[in-house]
Amino acid sequence: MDEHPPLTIPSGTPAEIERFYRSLRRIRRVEEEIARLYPSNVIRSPIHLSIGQEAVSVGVIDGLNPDDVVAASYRGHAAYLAKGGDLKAMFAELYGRDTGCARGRGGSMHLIDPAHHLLGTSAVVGTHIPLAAGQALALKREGRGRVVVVFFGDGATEEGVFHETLNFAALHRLPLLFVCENNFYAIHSPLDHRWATRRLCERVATYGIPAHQITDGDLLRIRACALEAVASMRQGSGPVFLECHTYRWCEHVGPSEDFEAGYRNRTEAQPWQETDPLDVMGRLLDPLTRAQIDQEITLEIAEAVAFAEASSFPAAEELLAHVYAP
Amino acid sequence: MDEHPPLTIPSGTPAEIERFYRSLRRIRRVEEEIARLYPSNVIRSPIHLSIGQEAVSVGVIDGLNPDDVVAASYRGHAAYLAKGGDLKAMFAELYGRDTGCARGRGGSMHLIDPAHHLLGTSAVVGTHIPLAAGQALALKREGRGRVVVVFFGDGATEEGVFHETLNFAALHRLPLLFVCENNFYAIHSPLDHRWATRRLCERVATYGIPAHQITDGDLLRIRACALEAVASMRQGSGPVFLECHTYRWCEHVGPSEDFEAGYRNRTEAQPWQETDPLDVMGRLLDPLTRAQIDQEITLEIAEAVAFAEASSFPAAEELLAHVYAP
Amino acid sequence: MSTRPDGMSGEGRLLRYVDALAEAVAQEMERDPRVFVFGLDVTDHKGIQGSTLGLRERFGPDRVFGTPLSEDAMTGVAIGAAMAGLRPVHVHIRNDFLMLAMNQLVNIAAKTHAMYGGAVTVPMVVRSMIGKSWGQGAQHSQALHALFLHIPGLKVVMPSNAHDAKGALIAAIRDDNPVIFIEHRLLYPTEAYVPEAPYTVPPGQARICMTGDDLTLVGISNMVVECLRARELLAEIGIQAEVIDPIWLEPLDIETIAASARRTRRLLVADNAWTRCGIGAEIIAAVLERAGPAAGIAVGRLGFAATACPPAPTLEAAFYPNPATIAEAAYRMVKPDAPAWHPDPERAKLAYQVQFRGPF
Amino acid sequence: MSTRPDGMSGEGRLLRYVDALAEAVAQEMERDPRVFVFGLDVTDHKGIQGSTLGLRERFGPDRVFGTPLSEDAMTGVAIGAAMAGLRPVHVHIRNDFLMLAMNQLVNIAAKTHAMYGGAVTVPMVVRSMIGKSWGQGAQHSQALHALFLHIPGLKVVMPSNAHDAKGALIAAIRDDNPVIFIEHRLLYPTEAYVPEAPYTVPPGQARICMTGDDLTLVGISNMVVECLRARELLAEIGIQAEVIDPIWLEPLDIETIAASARRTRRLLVADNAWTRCGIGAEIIAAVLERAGPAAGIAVGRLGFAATACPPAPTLEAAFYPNPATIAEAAYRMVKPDAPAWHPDPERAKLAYQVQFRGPF
Ligand SMILES: Cc1ncc(C[n+]2csc(CCOP(=O)(O)OP(=O)(O)O)c2C)c(N)n1
Ligand SMILES: Cc1ncc(C[n+]2csc(CCOP(=O)(O)OP(=O)(O)O)c2C)c(N)n1
Ligand SMILES: [Mg+2]
Ligand SMILES: [Mg+2]
Repeated sequence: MDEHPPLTIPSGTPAEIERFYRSLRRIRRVEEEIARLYPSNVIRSPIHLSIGQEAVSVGVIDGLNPDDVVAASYRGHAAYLAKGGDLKAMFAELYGRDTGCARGRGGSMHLIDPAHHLLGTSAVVGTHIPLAAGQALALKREGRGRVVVVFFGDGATEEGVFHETLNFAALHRLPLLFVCENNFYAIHSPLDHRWATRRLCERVATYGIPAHQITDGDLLRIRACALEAVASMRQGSGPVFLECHTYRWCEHVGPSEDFEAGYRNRTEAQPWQETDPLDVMGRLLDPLTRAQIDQEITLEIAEAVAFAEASSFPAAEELLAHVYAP
Repeated sequence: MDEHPPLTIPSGTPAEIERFYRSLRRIRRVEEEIARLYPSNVIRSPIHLSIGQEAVSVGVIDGLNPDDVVAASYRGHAAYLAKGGDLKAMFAELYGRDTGCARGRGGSMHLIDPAHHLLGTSAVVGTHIPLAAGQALALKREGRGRVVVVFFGDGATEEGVFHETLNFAALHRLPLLFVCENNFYAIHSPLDHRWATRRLCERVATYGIPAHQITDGDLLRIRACALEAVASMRQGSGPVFLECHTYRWCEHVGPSEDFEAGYRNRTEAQPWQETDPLDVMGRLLDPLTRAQIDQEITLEIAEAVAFAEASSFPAAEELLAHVYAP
Repeated sequence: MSTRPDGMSGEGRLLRYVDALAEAVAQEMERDPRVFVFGLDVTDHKGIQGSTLGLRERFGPDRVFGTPLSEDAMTGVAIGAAMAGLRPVHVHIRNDFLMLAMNQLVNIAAKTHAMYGGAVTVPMVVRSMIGKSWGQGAQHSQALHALFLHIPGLKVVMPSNAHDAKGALIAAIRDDNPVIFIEHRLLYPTEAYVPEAPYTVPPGQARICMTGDDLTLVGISNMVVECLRARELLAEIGIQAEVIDPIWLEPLDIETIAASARRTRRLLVADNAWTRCGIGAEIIAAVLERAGPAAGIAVGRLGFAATACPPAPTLEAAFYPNPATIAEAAYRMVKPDAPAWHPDPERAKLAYQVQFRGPF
Repeated sequence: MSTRPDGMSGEGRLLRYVDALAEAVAQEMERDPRVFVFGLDVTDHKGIQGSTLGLRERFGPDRVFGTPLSEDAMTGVAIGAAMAGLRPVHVHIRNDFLMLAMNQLVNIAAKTHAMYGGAVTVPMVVRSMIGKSWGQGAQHSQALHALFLHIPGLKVVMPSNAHDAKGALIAAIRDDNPVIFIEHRLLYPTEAYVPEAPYTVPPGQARICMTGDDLTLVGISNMVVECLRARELLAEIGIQAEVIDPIWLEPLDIETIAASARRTRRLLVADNAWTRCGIGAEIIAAVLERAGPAAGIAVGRLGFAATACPPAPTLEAAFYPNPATIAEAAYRMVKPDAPAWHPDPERAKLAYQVQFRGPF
């Protein structure tokens, strides 16, 4: 893995800091709650936690308008929540309930919230990248300056469809922001077993797509970069690419840590954990505000879990509903 | 289309010139014969002629050993012949005869000659590129310094599988020479309708693959470049990439010209036709040698056509042969 | 519209299949600005054998455009655009190339509506051509509808004539689900009466093309035409075949087929595809599950020989079912104990087969 | 080897399915240096649920290696290596991901031997896992063998027990054709007697697992186990089912199935897949084509509900066939006029279903 460069001191306004903290904390706490509940087997779906990676979603999405569109993968809880996705509907979905955002037919890997312009997340790596381009094509046609952001992992860039989409997006100057969350692993396979070189940004730039690499996980840097990209995309500049280094703290799938598994080392995580944007932001808040936010989040999560628990499972007779639209 | 740069004067030895001329002329004449025969409907297969593009195959393959492997596409007559593929078996295949190189089960788009290390050609664009990488993997394992060359068009580089293969080949340092025959069109669609930029070589280089662009169609330059690449590949340097600009004189599929169709202009062809390597080489030969070569080729083709005509069609009872290997 | 026994109105002009396709798309594009057409080669001077000619001039490059050679991503783009409210018609000149799009079609398009609990729809049409006897060999001659039929969430339609081509394409474009629309190249020049005004040939309704009491012949796509010719051959020796065109294979009007088979007690399906796990197997199993053994229905399937399509003409001729082999198989089912009968193969040929020689 | 009624030798040690897979590959790699194993995740500490663990240490990184996420190209690499004389075993943790490899499998692997007139062979094995009740939803739960069965040139095998897993995998590796080898995840911990020395369970031979006169039950993959449990439930009410495991679906031993169905006059196929154009349809059609209506065979199919697999447990339970639904369907076929019968659903559960809760 690359050396972890020193984090720049955030320079956001107090209101921004509070917003970022709230969003980061909410995502972290939701996933911690999922992890806590998981062993009890109430959640009937494999979970891919974003813990440690939240700042990418929060930083990028903060630069969007509510009616911009976000597409993400199975590791999509952070993007879903950062974009304003309904928390109750998310928990209910994890619980497989009829009130879930996909009515119990999706699970953790298939979250969706059309009201908040969240394209459904997908479990087959890379598949949502061209879908995002299709969305961007529609928004370009619409001509109201709306943009699409698509989040995907380092592994997804190995799929041919990623390259096909880059070319198409550049050719049509689509308002599409590609965000690669490079956490250096695909399941347990390290980057250097999969990438011939690390010159991804350089490669993307050959399509005429501006490509930026952010290696320090700095939320404000990510946000600034995304803001600038989105502004130019709204003017019709065409796609932009962001590679954000980040780090996954938990196992690939499931609720636990797995540093003991041997494929990676805890020391690798340390610099990321020491500069955790959630901590950084938290320390910049006054303790009272912080405590209040924390409490609100705790409450919201408890309500969402209660909502999920109180919701009923879809009726077995409804099994064949929604196969075909009427 | 790019400006056509002036052709450098060939500096090959007389023996080389003779060899190149013979190979170019043989391919040209074979395809002209195919074109001549085509309207009579004896050839039961769509044909994609290489006329105008022969120098790429001839130049690259001249740098190979007989036991090196060549993979090509449906536009593969030139590569097949340059590599030493059996001409009789080729004509018989075009005629759908049992003596064809694929026993009448392939057609023009599926030529093969295992004895001359020609991988079967394929009609689905790009599909043979990873196959060539599989071959190269086997040769690398074998460890005798053999290499694989894969020819493909500009259109093939738009398929995801091309990018996946580049990465894999670079990662495993496969002895694989990628040769893109960039003739500026995919069927009737010009490059700029399909490529966001023309920075293909730059893109390939980001995989750590040396990438060279040859824009003038100069056979000797192509050959020199291939020779150097192959030499380093034999030492284990890993893959090399060549983009050779070239021009297709006939229609995409079929025996005729199609400048009147409107999608391209005859003036575009002119510089290529004026610097046709076949002409260039021919002019460097003494007329007697040249006439003798021409005559030998005429004879060989006549024999091959006669062979095809005299061969019988596969028996209908053999329809289900070869579905599964025993 | 007046009704004829075959369910076609008999109104309108004589129109070729290819022109009916073009007309359907143009009318829908006129009606609904969300409809757009894209795919390799749709804007060149050949215009997918003429079926997309003129669209770009009429509707502009934003709504009619070619693409790079990137079937996988382009299918994803179609799905994404459909989810965003547009109505893409994605065109492929060969059905074979859809194998590059299988991941998007099977794992995304087919599942999106169900897997998000109905929250979104994917109103897209995937047009592709199949063929016969082109000498094109193994990779340019397949008809892979069975693969799509296996996957819930996709609809599949294979019209056999110009009338249905127009009506089914309009129905497909208006459908809120992904529709795999498969066109047989040899049908392109065939003519039928086609009403000028838009109309639909809706999903799930088979057509009884010709009635008969001795045997039920189900034809898929061009095999309807070949079955009709087989029926003529059979009629000459006193056998009356009922010919059914399912038109839509999903949703499939199995009741119409089952009712016919119950009556004739013989069911033969002629498909322009391999038979193993094909639509013929499906129709036979579905009919017999419904009818039970007491109905005493004899069954048979015809389709491609179980090998890659060979260009050698001797092999190619044996590869495909044709009116003669269909008639022979039908004869064997009706008269299992009679000596074999072989119709004159020359007379069995269809006009379109005799004429066709390219272009490719 | 002594023979038992179910055709297994009963010799060897009790071995888990997963270990039988690993042993088969290791023995073949030992025997034949051309064999190599690759695919995503084959070398990590989980080793495809244990089925590839230890191989890299034993045979080295040249013969056992992970790959980038590039299913399309990696499949082409396998084919190319096979054409060059190696014998790749390409491993996928999910059958669903093979949709990205369809072009290479359908348009190249399946056709190469035929389309080059026998000039080359493609001796490769594509291993992939299928599952049941994982809560994994639409894109991680499919069993798509029907798609491969439709394409001539591919062989398909789905062993239901450890004995066959080893023998069929060895047969697949030694086969000179592309073999799609599909393993049910829930079978991984199940044990059977497995001989230590290498042996093959060759293509085209079905096994009659249990005999019976009232009905022929054909199970695919894990459905064999569920059929055997259903057989026990049926036996309790006096119905004797014959249970057949085809093991290889292509080549398929249709004669064994047809002979059984002729005798029992009832044929029920339970598949772990969608039924439309599936192996159940194929078996039914093939048996009835052979047997004719005079044989009076009643037929039925069970499989996935025709929708994307839902994670909600209420829906998921209804999505899959299980011993109770199999037994009920069999009962209806044997006693069509009797009142409905429902076995106790708790008793119908299989041990492996009760226990399984992940990991994923
Ligand atoms: C096409 C496909 N291949 C393989 C898998 C199995 N798989 C699931 S997640 C994953 C790793 C993806 O890595 P990356 O894109 O870096 O995302 P991350 O999980 O690190 O966020 C793999 C290989 C899959 N889901 N889809
Ligand atoms: C996967 C696939 N898509 C589309 C086609 C139809 N097609 C045949 S040749 C061709 C153009 C290929 O262009 P290029 O790679 O530049 O090769 P060229 O024909 O110019 O030599 C296309 C689109 C195909 N055969 N395969
Ligand atoms: Mg990653
Ligand atoms: Mg080209």
